[in-house]
Amino acid sequence: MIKNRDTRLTIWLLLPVVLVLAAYVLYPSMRTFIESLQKDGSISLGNYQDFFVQESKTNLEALWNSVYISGLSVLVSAMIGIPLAFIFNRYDFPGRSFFSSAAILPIVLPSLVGVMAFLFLYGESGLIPNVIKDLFGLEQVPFKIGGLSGILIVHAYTMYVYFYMTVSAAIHKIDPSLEEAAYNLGAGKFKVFWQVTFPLLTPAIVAASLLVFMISMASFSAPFLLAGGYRVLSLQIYFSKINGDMEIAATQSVILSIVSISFLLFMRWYQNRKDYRIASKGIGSHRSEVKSPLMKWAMAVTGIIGVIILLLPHFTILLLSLVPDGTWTFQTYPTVFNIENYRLLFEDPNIFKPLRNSLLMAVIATLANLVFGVITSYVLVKRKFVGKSMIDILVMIPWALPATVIGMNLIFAFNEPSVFSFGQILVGSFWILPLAYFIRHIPLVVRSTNAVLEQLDDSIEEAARNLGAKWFYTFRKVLLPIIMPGVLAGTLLAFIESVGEFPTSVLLYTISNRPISIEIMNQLRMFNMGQAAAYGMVQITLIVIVLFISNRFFGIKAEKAL
Amino acid sequence: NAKNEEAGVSEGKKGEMEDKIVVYSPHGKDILAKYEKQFEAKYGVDVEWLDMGSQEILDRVRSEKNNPQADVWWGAPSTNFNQASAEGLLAAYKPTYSDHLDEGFHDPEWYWTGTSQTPEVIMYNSKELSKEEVPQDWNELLDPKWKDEIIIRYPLASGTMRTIFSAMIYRTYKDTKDPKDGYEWLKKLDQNTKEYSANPELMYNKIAKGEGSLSVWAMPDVVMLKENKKYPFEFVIPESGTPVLTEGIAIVEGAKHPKAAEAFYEFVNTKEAAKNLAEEFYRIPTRSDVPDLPEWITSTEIKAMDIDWNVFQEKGDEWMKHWDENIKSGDKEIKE
Amino acid sequence: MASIKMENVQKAFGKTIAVDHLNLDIKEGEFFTFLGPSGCGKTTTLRMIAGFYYPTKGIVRFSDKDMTRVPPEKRNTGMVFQNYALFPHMTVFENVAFGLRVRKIRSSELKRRVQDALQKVRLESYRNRQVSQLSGGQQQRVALARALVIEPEILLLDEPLSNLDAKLRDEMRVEILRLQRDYKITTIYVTHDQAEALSMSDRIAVFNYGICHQVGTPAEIYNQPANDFVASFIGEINLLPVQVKSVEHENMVVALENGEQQITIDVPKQAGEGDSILRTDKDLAVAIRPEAIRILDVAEDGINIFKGKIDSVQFFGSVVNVIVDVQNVSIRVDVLNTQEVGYYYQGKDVYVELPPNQLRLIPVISGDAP
Amino acid sequence: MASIKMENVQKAFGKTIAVDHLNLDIKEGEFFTFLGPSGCGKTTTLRMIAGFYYPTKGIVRFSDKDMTRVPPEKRNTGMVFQNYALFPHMTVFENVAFGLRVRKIRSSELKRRVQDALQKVRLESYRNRQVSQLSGGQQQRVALARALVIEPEILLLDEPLSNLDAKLRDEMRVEILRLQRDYKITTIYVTHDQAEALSMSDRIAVFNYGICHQVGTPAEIYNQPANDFVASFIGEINLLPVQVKSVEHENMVVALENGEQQITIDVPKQAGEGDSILRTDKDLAVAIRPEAIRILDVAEDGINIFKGKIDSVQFFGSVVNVIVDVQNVSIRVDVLNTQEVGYYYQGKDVYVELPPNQLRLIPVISGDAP
Ligand SMILES: Nc1ncnc2c1ncn2[C@@H]1O[C@H](COP(=O)(O)OP(=O)(O)OP(=O)(O)O)[C@@H](O)[C@H]1O
Ligand SMILES: Nc1ncnc2c1ncn2[C@@H]1O[C@H](COP(=O)(O)OP(=O)(O)OP(=O)(O)O)[C@@H](O)[C@H]1O
Ligand SMILES: [Mg+2]
Ligand SMILES: [Mg+2]
Repeated sequence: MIKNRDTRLTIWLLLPVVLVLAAYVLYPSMRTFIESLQKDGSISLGNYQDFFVQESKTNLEALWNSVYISGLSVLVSAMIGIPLAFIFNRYDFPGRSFFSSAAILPIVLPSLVGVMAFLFLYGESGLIPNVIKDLFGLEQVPFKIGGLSGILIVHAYTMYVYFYMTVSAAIHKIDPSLEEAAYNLGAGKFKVFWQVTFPLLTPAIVAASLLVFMISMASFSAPFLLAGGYRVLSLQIYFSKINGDMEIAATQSVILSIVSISFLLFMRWYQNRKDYRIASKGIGSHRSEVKSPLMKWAMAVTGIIGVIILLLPHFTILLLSLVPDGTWTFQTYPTVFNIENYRLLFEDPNIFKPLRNSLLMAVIATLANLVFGVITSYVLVKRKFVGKSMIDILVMIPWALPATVIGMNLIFAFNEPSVFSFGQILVGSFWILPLAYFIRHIPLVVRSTNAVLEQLDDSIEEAARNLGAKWFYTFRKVLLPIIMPGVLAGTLLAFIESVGEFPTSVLLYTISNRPISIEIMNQLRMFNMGQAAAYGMVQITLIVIVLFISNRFFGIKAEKAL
Repeated sequence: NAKNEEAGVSEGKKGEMEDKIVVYSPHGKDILAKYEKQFEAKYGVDVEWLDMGSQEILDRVRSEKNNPQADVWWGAPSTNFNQASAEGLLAAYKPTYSDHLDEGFHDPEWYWTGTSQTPEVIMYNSKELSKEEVPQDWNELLDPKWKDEIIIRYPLASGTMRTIFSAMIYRTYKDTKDPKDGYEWLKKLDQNTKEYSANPELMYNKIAKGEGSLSVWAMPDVVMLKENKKYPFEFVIPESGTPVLTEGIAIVEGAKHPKAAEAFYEFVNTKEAAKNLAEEFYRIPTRSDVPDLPEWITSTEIKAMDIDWNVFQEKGDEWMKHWDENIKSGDKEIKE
Repeated sequence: MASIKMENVQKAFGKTIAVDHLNLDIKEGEFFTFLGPSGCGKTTTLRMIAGFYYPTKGIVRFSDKDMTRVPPEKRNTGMVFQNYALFPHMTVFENVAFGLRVRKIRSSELKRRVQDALQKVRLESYRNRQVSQLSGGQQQRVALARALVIEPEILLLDEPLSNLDAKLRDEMRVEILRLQRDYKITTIYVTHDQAEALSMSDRIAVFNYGICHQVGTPAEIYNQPANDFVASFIGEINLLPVQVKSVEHENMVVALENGEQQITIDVPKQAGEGDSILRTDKDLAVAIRPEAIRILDVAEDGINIFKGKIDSVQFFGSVVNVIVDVQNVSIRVDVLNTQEVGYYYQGKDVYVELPPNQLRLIPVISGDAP
Repeated sequence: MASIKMENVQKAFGKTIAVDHLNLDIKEGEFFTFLGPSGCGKTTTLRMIAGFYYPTKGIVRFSDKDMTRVPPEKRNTGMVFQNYALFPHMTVFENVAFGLRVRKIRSSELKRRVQDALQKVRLESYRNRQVSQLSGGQQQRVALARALVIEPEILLLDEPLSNLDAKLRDEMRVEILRLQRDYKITTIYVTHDQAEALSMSDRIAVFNYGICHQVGTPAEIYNQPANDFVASFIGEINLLPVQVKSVEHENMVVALENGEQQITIDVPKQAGEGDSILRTDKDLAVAIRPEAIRILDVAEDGINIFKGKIDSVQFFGSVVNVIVDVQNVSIRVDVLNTQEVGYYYQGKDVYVELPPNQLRLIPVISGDAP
């Protein structure tokens, strides 16, 4: 007999959460794991043995490279994201609020064209190196990206945003009197930063590092396009699969997942080792006084230059989309500009189908994320039950697994009927992609909801119940309206990422649900760089419109999501 | 009489045909859209297609085995089809034009038939190199003077490149039954190679802009780039002979629209279609009865390498794996 | 209006027992206060009454109905939270109307009642403000109105004033009392501020470490503390550990632990009370309020007059606090800040008189705390 | 140790002027308190001394050295923040050692000094705890030790006790005073609690709306408030608006505004003070502390004795607060809680005596607030 109503309610709420996680996170992962144990028709650890003792050590090399790149990506992203967060949150200068929103623009860059844009920008025959070469009359291009450096730069560009967002949020939460106390004790700026501010940001930095590490481990487009020969685990998985070695692909996936999850656990342990809770008792925080006007303008100029650099890839895509195919082949700079690509694009009667598909699937997935995220987060934050940390880890797993692996998991799990798919074969159907998007963005929405819920005082809920409101009424009329802005920020981010999603899409799309990113890839495959770019521009515009509307009319800021 | 034959087929089956057909093909939007329109006009059957790389198609057909989405798989090297039929992914179908296909252009059990041939060639940037300088045969590529001039598409994901590399090994393997010499050859090529590009587009770009000046690639693509996209590319057909890939078409096992699939199968390889493909899309037909082929086909003299494709299929993965794990210098891209 | 009865209630959180052996009987319409230091179980008890916690053992009754396991939304109590817990996304009006909306009150009546409640707390003109635009005191009044408008049978207030400054507290205290009297609701008030408790309550329960030490009117609690904890928690008090020397009919004589002074105490009139305290196995102490002690410039005749030296004089506004050292025993004496205050200065020799009728012998339990 | 001088200091935030026309002269080793209601500019002033704000106008001097624009880390002041601002990622020891580390003190000496400071605040045994594992009072002592260990010339305390409960406050107050005396540091203490200010300070500055109304010793501020704001902010006081009737050599007669009672006031001995107040254009009021008023059961002979009726009796522990209605003027009287208290009950007819020497005529400025 269940002791009381509250426990019963917790169980009712927990039930769907556990079911969904078990069906769409745990079960597919287990299927992959089981697959990895198959060798020559029998169950064994042979595949793992092969992985490690293989003569040529390619797998180990790939594993090492993945970890190495991910580590470096964390470092580089942190070095960009943290200072930017400081500049935009600590100092007031003209245009600050615009720049701080612009700083999240890298997330609207479509993945494939985005990487191509980088090559056109910074590659050996890219615009920037050649402009510099021609301006200064150099013999050689001064620099170029490719291989490792290319991957790193692309990672840094797209992933610093995570540092930027988490650290910005943390900076806001730091009680300024802590820094003042340090000044008062005689510490200079430098000391105060390194000994007080920076350590206090640890939880935020840990969270961002975790994210960036896991995303880099899983990163696909960048190594795929930039380093054909540089071995990383996510590509190995892809190639093993392409080669038809499903068991090996599964083994590699499991190992990659283990590395990511270990890192996740390590980071949690590290963060819990010390106490960073700021024991502030609600003293109004105040901004430090603004210093010299010179500083102010220096900041503004840095900000402007930063934003220009951030926007260069977007401009490059725009540029590419305006250059008709076949007019920028051997030429260093493009010479012909027109809207031919757009004309070709819009002549196609099917042009809007991928757009519609992407939007529709993103909306479905994001709605599911919203509902699931709010319930899960509520249960995790506000309810007590055994096995909470298990649920917590399950929620994080979709981030710890590379998108490719998630795609594979889904294939293994749902290319035959199962109870979780209501007896349907999902692979090859429309629903598989929304499902994949949903799974991939579970952690994002749950995390951002957790953040608001944790700040919400329990007594608000109690007050409502004391006034006679039942739980559901309270939830609907009190909790939801209060947390909605924060929740929607996370949801918006999930939506944006769903619209441009590539790595799982490429494994799972079908005719009926072909999304934008696949359309772009196919244009690329047919060497229609210009049309691919034009399509990319369409995608960027779409996302920017969504961002603008949600910011302008609903006051939701995606940059506040983490 | 071929025309009548075909008309007969179409008329005879029209009534029972399903109203939809799904085609997987790497041929790209231009070709697919064109044939979609023609086929729809003729039969009133809705054509849906997905274009993706041939290797990816194989992969996908495999993962959809329990719930096939595709009816027709149009376009892929015969090795891919052999692999697929070995895994039971294809359905056998003997087309009406079977008489006009030479021996090597179809599966003995008719799991696939050839639609076009693709000779592999040495491709170069005609702005950087003159016709005289360019290596005339495979072995000349190993000359140290081409160091860092060669840019190659990363072979693992590319049927074309797999074929070329396998052929290089096969040249000695067929006699010695030992891939060692071939591996040696590839190692030398690797030393001259500047970069392995992730996708063809990148390779074209780099060669066009002169980051490198040489590559090996499929002839129809080179011609197409040169003619349609105005790239400064030319090609040389290696003197000692070159592997000629057969691209084919097949019906997927368990297809949901088998009748329409058969109609489409026939439709894209009629004489007219083959001629059109040759003229517009630079594909060399497999049918021996296509008249009035364009000049670039008739005038080019291709010396086909004699290849046992079964060996390729059997050994190919192993060779490529060896190349990937032991020959390719891992630090190639990190060097810069 | 309802009476509240708690019968042998216990509440444990895992191993910590937050409240134990609690028996309370709160009358209809009473203003009842829980007083005690931080962590003593006041909030826990209040929350058991509100229904946010269920007791581990024991029974909670409202007007003799067993409410032990009734969920909070069915108890019809009105609660004002320490941090007010106003709904930040609603206006003042909506906040107050919430409880009525839940009860599906007709719109016209709802308006009338909200209006009425806002008027009672003097916030009519703020009805359309967002709650974040109100000052602390105003927010508190909204919280009060919100709790009162549903006409609860029981009003629960959890340290509602602890966030306010002294001036505002005074005002709010008056306000709360006025409203409680107006609505005549059984009210439980939680506080750790003894002045607040003494000035507002009909009766007070003093808690420590989950145990209720004494229940009584303010004057009882203040003048007849049950033990040294209650004595020292409520107001300043001089506690002198003693040993009983002799017991006579009307008074007894005790000796300070330094053995030098002997103090005479009137035995309380209630029969037997003096005895029961002698039968306890606890240590004993003599308690006397600082304001009950007289300071004399010169020795006078009488009992319990001791010679001492002024150790320090502290000025607290209306009261001046003089610490007199009587042979190494510090005795605190409060005198009103009138003209004579200037006469007391550090080092001055004085005599203190401890009137026997103001002295009480009480058990010492401080060592017993868990 | 240093003296502090603020010369005509003003601080504006945009358009709000938080502090204006401030002149202060704080002596070496003094315990100086800023007292005032919320938002009156206390913190702002303190922060200008600490160097976190620069004054808009005026000069801040430490021992005659102009410090107006010196950055905070070069001022050698020790500050205890209202919320303590302990570094959550450091242990108690590291928190206290921080200031010494910054000063590059040798490790052995650093250890000794931290040890010493922790001993002074009685926290030696807690040195390796994380600060989040300490109670509020302990945290405050860490904050104190951290500020003291650097041997600052000036100690700044911004409402350090406002988060603690009454009991703990009392203890901490004693602690702070003891430490201040030990270290003999010029100390500025910010509070809005008047009892705290009166009991601890050598001198007090009373603020309101950015203006310093009075500077003086606790007794001066309490007994001779400069105006009605100071009078009513510090302790309870009866303020009766009056009009001056006649002025004689040693006393004057004023009339209450209801015109019925006439009150006689002793004129302060300081020459001229009585005059200056008559020359002000402000309204005037008579002020008398509740504890200075005597309640008489029967009419006695004497001046300023009025008949009234007891309106309410409130019990505050050591003090009982009796409101007497004298012809619609409420007069508050405080009496000590001794045996006689039972004599006062609501409705009883009594007489109140306002001793002329305890009455003060002060200007009324309440209407002037911005
Ligand atoms: N949910 C809980 N889980 C575990 N222990 C709890 C819980 N709530 C309270 N306690 C413990 O029970 C004891 C009593 O807590 P309670 O909140 O009732 O104290 P309080 O008297 O209200 O104190 P305060 O004046 O600080 O609010 C404390 O020791 C506290 O740590
Ligand atoms: N950084 C600031 N920007 C704008 N106005 C400010 C700032 N700091 C203080 N003020 C204003 O200056 C006035 C004085 O503030 P201050 O913090 O000094 O008050 P306080 O006396 O310390 O009050 P409290 O007791 O509430 O802490 C207030 O009206 C406040 O709103
Ligand atoms: Mg409490
Ligand atoms: Mg302040």
